[in-house]
Amino acid sequence: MTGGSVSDPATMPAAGGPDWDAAKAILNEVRHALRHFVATGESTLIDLRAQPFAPGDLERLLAWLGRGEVEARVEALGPTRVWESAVPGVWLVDHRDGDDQRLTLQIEVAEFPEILRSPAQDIEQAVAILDARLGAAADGGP
Amino acid sequence: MTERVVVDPITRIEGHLRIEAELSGDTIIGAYSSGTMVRGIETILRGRDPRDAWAFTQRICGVCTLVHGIAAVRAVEDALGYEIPANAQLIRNLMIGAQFVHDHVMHFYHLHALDWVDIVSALQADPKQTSALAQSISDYPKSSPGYFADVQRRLKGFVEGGQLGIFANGYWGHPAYRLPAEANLMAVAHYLEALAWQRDAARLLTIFGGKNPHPNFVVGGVTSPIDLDSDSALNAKRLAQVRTIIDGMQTFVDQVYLPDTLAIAGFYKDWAERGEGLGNFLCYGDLPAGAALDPATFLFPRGVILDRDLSRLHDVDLHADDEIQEFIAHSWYDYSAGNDQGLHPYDGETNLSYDARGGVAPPYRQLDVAQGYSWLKSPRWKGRSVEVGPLARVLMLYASGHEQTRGLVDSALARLDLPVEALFSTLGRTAARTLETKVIADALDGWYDALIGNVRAGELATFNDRLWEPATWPREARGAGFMEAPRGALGHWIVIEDGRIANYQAVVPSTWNAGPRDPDGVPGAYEAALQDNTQLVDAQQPLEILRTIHSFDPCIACAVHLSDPHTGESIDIRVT
Amino acid sequence: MAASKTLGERLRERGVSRRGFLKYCAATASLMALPPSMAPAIAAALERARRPSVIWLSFQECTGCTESLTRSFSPTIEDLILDVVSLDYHHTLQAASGEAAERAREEAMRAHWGEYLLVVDGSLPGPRANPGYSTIAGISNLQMLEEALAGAAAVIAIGTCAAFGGLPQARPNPTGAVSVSDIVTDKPVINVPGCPPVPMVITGVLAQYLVFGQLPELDEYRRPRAFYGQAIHDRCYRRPFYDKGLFAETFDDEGARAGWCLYRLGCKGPSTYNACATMRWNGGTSWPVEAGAPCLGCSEASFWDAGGFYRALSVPAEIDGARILAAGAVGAVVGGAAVALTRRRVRAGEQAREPVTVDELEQRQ
Amino acid sequence: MSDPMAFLLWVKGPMFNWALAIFALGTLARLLEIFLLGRRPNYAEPRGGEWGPGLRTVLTRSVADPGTFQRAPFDVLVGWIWHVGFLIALLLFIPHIELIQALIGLGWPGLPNPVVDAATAVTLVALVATLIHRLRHPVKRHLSTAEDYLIWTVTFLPLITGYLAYHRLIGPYPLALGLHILAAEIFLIVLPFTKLTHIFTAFIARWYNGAIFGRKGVQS
Repeated sequence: MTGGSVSDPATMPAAGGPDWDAAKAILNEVRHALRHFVATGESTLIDLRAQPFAPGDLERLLAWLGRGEVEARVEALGPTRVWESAVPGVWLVDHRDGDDQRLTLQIEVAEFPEILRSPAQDIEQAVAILDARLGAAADGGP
Repeated sequence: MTERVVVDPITRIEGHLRIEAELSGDTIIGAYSSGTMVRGIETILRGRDPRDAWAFTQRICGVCTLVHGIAAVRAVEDALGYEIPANAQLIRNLMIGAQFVHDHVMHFYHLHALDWVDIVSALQADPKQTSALAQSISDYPKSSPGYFADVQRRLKGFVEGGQLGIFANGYWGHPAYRLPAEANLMAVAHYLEALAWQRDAARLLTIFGGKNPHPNFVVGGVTSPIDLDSDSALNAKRLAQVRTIIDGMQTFVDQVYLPDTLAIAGFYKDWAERGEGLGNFLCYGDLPAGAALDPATFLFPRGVILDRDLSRLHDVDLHADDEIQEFIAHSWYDYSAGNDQGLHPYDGETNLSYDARGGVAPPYRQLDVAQGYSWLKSPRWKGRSVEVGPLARVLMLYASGHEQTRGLVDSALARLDLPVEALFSTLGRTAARTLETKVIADALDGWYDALIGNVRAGELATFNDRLWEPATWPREARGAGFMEAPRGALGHWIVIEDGRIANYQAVVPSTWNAGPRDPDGVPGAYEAALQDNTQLVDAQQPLEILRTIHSFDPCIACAVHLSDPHTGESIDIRVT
Repeated sequence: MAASKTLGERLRERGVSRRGFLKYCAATASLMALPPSMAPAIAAALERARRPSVIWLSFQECTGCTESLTRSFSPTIEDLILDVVSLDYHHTLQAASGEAAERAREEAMRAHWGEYLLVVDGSLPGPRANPGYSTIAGISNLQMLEEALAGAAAVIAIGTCAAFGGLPQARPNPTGAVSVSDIVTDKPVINVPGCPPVPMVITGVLAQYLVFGQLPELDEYRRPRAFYGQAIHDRCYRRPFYDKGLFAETFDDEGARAGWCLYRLGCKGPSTYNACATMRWNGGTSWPVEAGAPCLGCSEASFWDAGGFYRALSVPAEIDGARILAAGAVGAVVGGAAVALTRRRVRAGEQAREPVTVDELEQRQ
Repeated sequence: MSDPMAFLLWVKGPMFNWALAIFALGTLARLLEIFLLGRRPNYAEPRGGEWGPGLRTVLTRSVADPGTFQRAPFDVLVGWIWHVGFLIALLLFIPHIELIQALIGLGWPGLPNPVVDAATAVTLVALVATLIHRLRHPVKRHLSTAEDYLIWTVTFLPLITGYLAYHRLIGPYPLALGLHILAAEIFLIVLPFTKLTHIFTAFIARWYNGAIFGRKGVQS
C-alpha cells in the first residue's frame, strides 16, 4: 500500500543533498518556492503524485525532508495528514480518501497549509452554531 | 419461425451475448445462445513470434485478464519443453489465485447480485435492523447502523437526484425478488464495498505483472526478478505488500463474500432445483505444487464427470485428436472438409461465413436457428457436451475427496438444508463459485510461504533463458497450454514452424458453456440449463433467464475469437 | 425526472464539509494533471457542475477498458457512478438487460439530445465489412454508433481499439475493423489510447469534462496533452541507465535485478506517449517497467504490428530474405553496370593507347 | 502512409531490406570492379617490401603533413573533427550498436548518451562549416559538382534527423525516428555509387600507393 511517511533515522541520508535526480528536481523547485515566498509572501503547491519517481524515491525524499515541530490531522472526506518538514515553511499535505488511500500528496510552501485554515464561510455561521449549541445546553445538553 | 423471447444484450457480462428462448406457456422449451461479435485474434496471430502470443491472446478478455496470457506462455513452453523456475510457477500460482478471488467477488457483487438484490427496495430498509442482520452473519467491522444509514442516504440522494444511471430500467419490484429490504441494503453496501476492495486485490497482479488489467508475462518465467537488496525488484517491501493484499482478500472472502452468498441463497432455495442442464463436467486441472506443470500435484484435479456420476473421473488428454474437437454445425463458419465434422484444435480451421451459413442481415429481430446462429463454435469432449467452470471444479474436488471442499460443501448444504443434488443447479453453480474462492484464497498462503521459503534459502531464479532465442528451437513444434480460468477449462493449442506461429487455436470456457447446438442437435450448457426447467413470471421481464445465464459468468469475447485468413469475406481496410 | 443537482449540492447533501470540498478539488486538480494552484477554479466550476449523461458503447472490445475504469482510485468508480457522471448505458455495469437496456439508451439519448457524452470502447467493423461481425440487439455496431453520434456533444474513444483500431485491426484485420475517428467526421473526438488506458487517465478525462464542460487540449492524435504529452522513456526512472549504457540482457540477470534499462529486451518506451511512468498503475502500486516488463507501446497506433515486443526499437522490423535477394539483385545489376562501364572505358583507353618504346622515344628526340 | 507508425514500420521493414541489399551488393560490385581492374604485373626487381610501407602509408596519409596543414588548416582540422564525430555517433551510440548486433551478431560497448550527443552536435556544426566554406571559397565553389552537394546532404541528413529525434524536436517520435532511419538508408543506398565509397576504398588505396612505392624502395 502507499505507506505513510515515517521518518526512520536509519534511512535518514547523510548531510548534503540527495544524489538522485528525481529528488534534486523537486528540491530545486522547493528552493525556488521558498525564495518566492520570502520575497512576496505567495505560497506554492507542488503535486508529488505525478513524478517519475523510482521505487523508493518518494520514501527517500520524505525521509530526507524530515519532520519538523508540527503535525496535524484533518478529518474531511477521509483523513488528511499534515506535517511540517524539517525545513520551516515546507509542509507536506497527504490527502487520503475514506479507505485511507492516497488521493494526492503535496508539498506546500507556506506559513501553514490552506487546509488547516477555518473556511471564512464556516466562521460566518459560527455564532449561529454556537448559539444553537448553547440552546441545546440550556435544554439539558452536554 | 416462432416468436421468441429475446434478451440482447445480456448485460453485466463480458462481451456480446444474445439469448433467444421459445416458450410454451410460461416455460422455456427451447433456448438458443448466440455470441454476436467476432474479432479474429487467431488469424492475427499467424506468422508472429510465439513469445508475443501472450499479449495478443490476453486481449481476448480484459475481465479474466490473466488467463489467456498464462495459457499462451504455457502453450509455447509445452511446445518447446521449456522448464520454468519454481519461483516463477509459484508467482504464477499467486497471480492465478488472486485473479480467481478478484474475478469471482466482482462477478458476485457487480455482475450477478442485481439478479437477486432489489436496489430500490433497499431504500425502505431500517439501518438498525440491517446492522443486526449483518452482525448476525459475520464479524465484518463495517456493520454499524450509521454505516448502513450513510449508504442508504447516498443511495437515496442518488435516486432522488433523478439520474439513475446504471440502475435505470432494472426489473425493480419484480415478484421474483424475494430478499427483505434489510438484506437488500446490506447487499448494496457490499456492492459498493466490493468495488473499493477489488481495487486493492488487483494490486497483486500489478506487483508481479506491472499493471491490471492486462499484466505482463514472459515465456520462460516471470518478468520481475527477486533481489532483496534492490529497490527495483521483488524485495522485502514488495513481498510484505503481497502478504497484506492476500490478507485483505482472505478477510473479505471470509467475512463478506461467503456469509453474503449463504445468506442470500437462503431466500432462493427454489433455484437449487433448476438451471443445471447437461450433467457432464470437464476440468483440465491447475495450480501445481512444484515447478513442473504436473497434474498429479494440481490443487484442481483434472477429469471429466459424466451424467452426474461422481464416483468416476474420466481422464482427459489435450493432445489426442479424438477427445477435444470443435464443431460448427450452427456457427457462422465453414470447414473445408464439410461442416458436420469435428476438428481437433491442432488442425483447427475457421473461415468466417456469416451470410452463407444463415447469418441474418442486421438489423434483425430473430436469428435463424435452423442454420448458423452464433460466432461461437461447439466444442465437445469425446462427442459429449460438457459444462466447465466453478461447479465442475467443486464437483471434481468433492468427488476426489478434497477435504476442505467436502467440509465447505457439506456445511453449506447443511446450513441451507439442501441435498447434494442441489449442487446441480443455478444456485449450486453460484455457491460453488463462492466455495472455490474460499479454497483458493486459503491456498494463497501456501504458495506465498513457499516463495518466501525459497527466497530465504537463496533460491532466487525467476526466469530461465535457455530457450529464449528462437534459434535454439526445433524447426517444428506443437504444444497445448491449459489452465483453469475462473470461468472454467481453458486450452490454447499452438503450432510453431521456423520460429513463427503456423496455427493457433483457443478453446475457452465460455465456448464450452455458451456454444450452440452440435450436428446432433445436442445443446450447449447455457441452452440446456434454460430448457424445460425455467418458468418466466413475466416474459417482458425475463429476470429468470438472467439468473441462470449469469450463474455461468459469461465471457463472450473470450468465446469468440476465431477466424481464418482464407476467406472471401475478410477484407483489409486498414488505414495507413 | 427531477432536475439533476449540481455536484456542489450533492456533496453538501452528503455532509461533505468545505474543507472536504477543498480537498476534493485538490484531488481533482491532481487527477487532471493540472497544477495545484488550479484548485480554486475547479472549486468554482464544481459548484455549478451537473452530472453529464454518459452513453458508453462497447463494440469489438475485451472489457479491459471498463475493468481499468473500475480500478481508478480518484475519483473511485463508486464516486464516478454516483457523483461524477450519469452512466446511463454501459453493458458491463448496468442493471437492465435486453430490451430494457436498449430502452435506457434510447431514453437517455432523448432526454439529453445534443448534450450527452458518447464513450466508445472497442473498434467496429467498418462500412465495407460484414455488419454481422458485431451486433448488439440485432443492430450492427456501425448503425448504433451513427445513431448515438447524432445527439452526442462529443465522443471519447477509450482504449487503443476505439482510438486507433487496436487489436482487431492488427494485420491482416480479419473483420475490417476501423477506429471511431474513421467514422466520426462532424463531432469532436478525444482519443484515450492504451491497452487498457491508465485508470486515472480515463477518469481524469471524464472529470475534466464534468468540471469545465469542454474537452482538454489535444495533440495531433486527439490525445489529451496532459496525459500523453511526454514519452514513457523521457519520464522513466530507468532512463539514467539508458544514458549510461547499462542494460538488462535477460529478465533475470544482474541488470534486471538492479533495475537497469530494458531497451535491449524490446522496451518501446522511447516511442510511446502515455502516463504510466508518472501516474503508474493501480493507485501508484507499480507499472510494467517497474515490474521488469519492457513497455509494449500499447497506447500507440499499430503497436501490435510494430515488429515484435522483444526486439529493440532500433532493430529492423524483420529481415526478409527474399526481399533482400531482390534488392540485392537490383544492387548487383546497378553495380555490375557500373563495372561494365568502367571496364569498357579502361579497354577503350587501352585500345586508343599508342604503345611506344624507349628507343622510339629517344629517336623522336 | 498517413500514420507515422506505419511509416516507421515501412522504413524499418521493407525499406531497410532494400537499402541494406543495395548497399551490400552495390559495395561488393564496386569492390570487385576495383580489384578486377587488376594490377599490371610488375617485372621489375622489388627494392623493398609491400606490406610494411603499405600499412605505414595508411597511417601517414591519414595525418596531414605540415605543408598540407599550413596550406589548408581548416580543411584538415574540420575534416578530422566531423569524421571522428560521425564515427562516434555511428558506432558508439547504443541503439546503433544494438542494430549492428542484431544484423551481424557483433557488439561492443557504447559511450554514454551525453557524450555521443555532444559529439553529434560538434559534427553538425563542423559539417555546416564545411558547406559554408565550400560555398564561399571561390576555387572550391568552382570545383564542386552536384555530386559533392548530394554527398554533403546525405551525410548531413542522418545526423540532423538523429539529433532532432533524440531531443524530440520534431514530433511525433515514430515520424522523427522513421525520418532518421530513412536518411540512413539513403546514405547506404548512395554509398556504393558515389565517392562515399571512399569509406571502403580510402584505406585500400593508401595501402596500394604505399605498397607500390615500397616495392620501388621509395617512401611515400
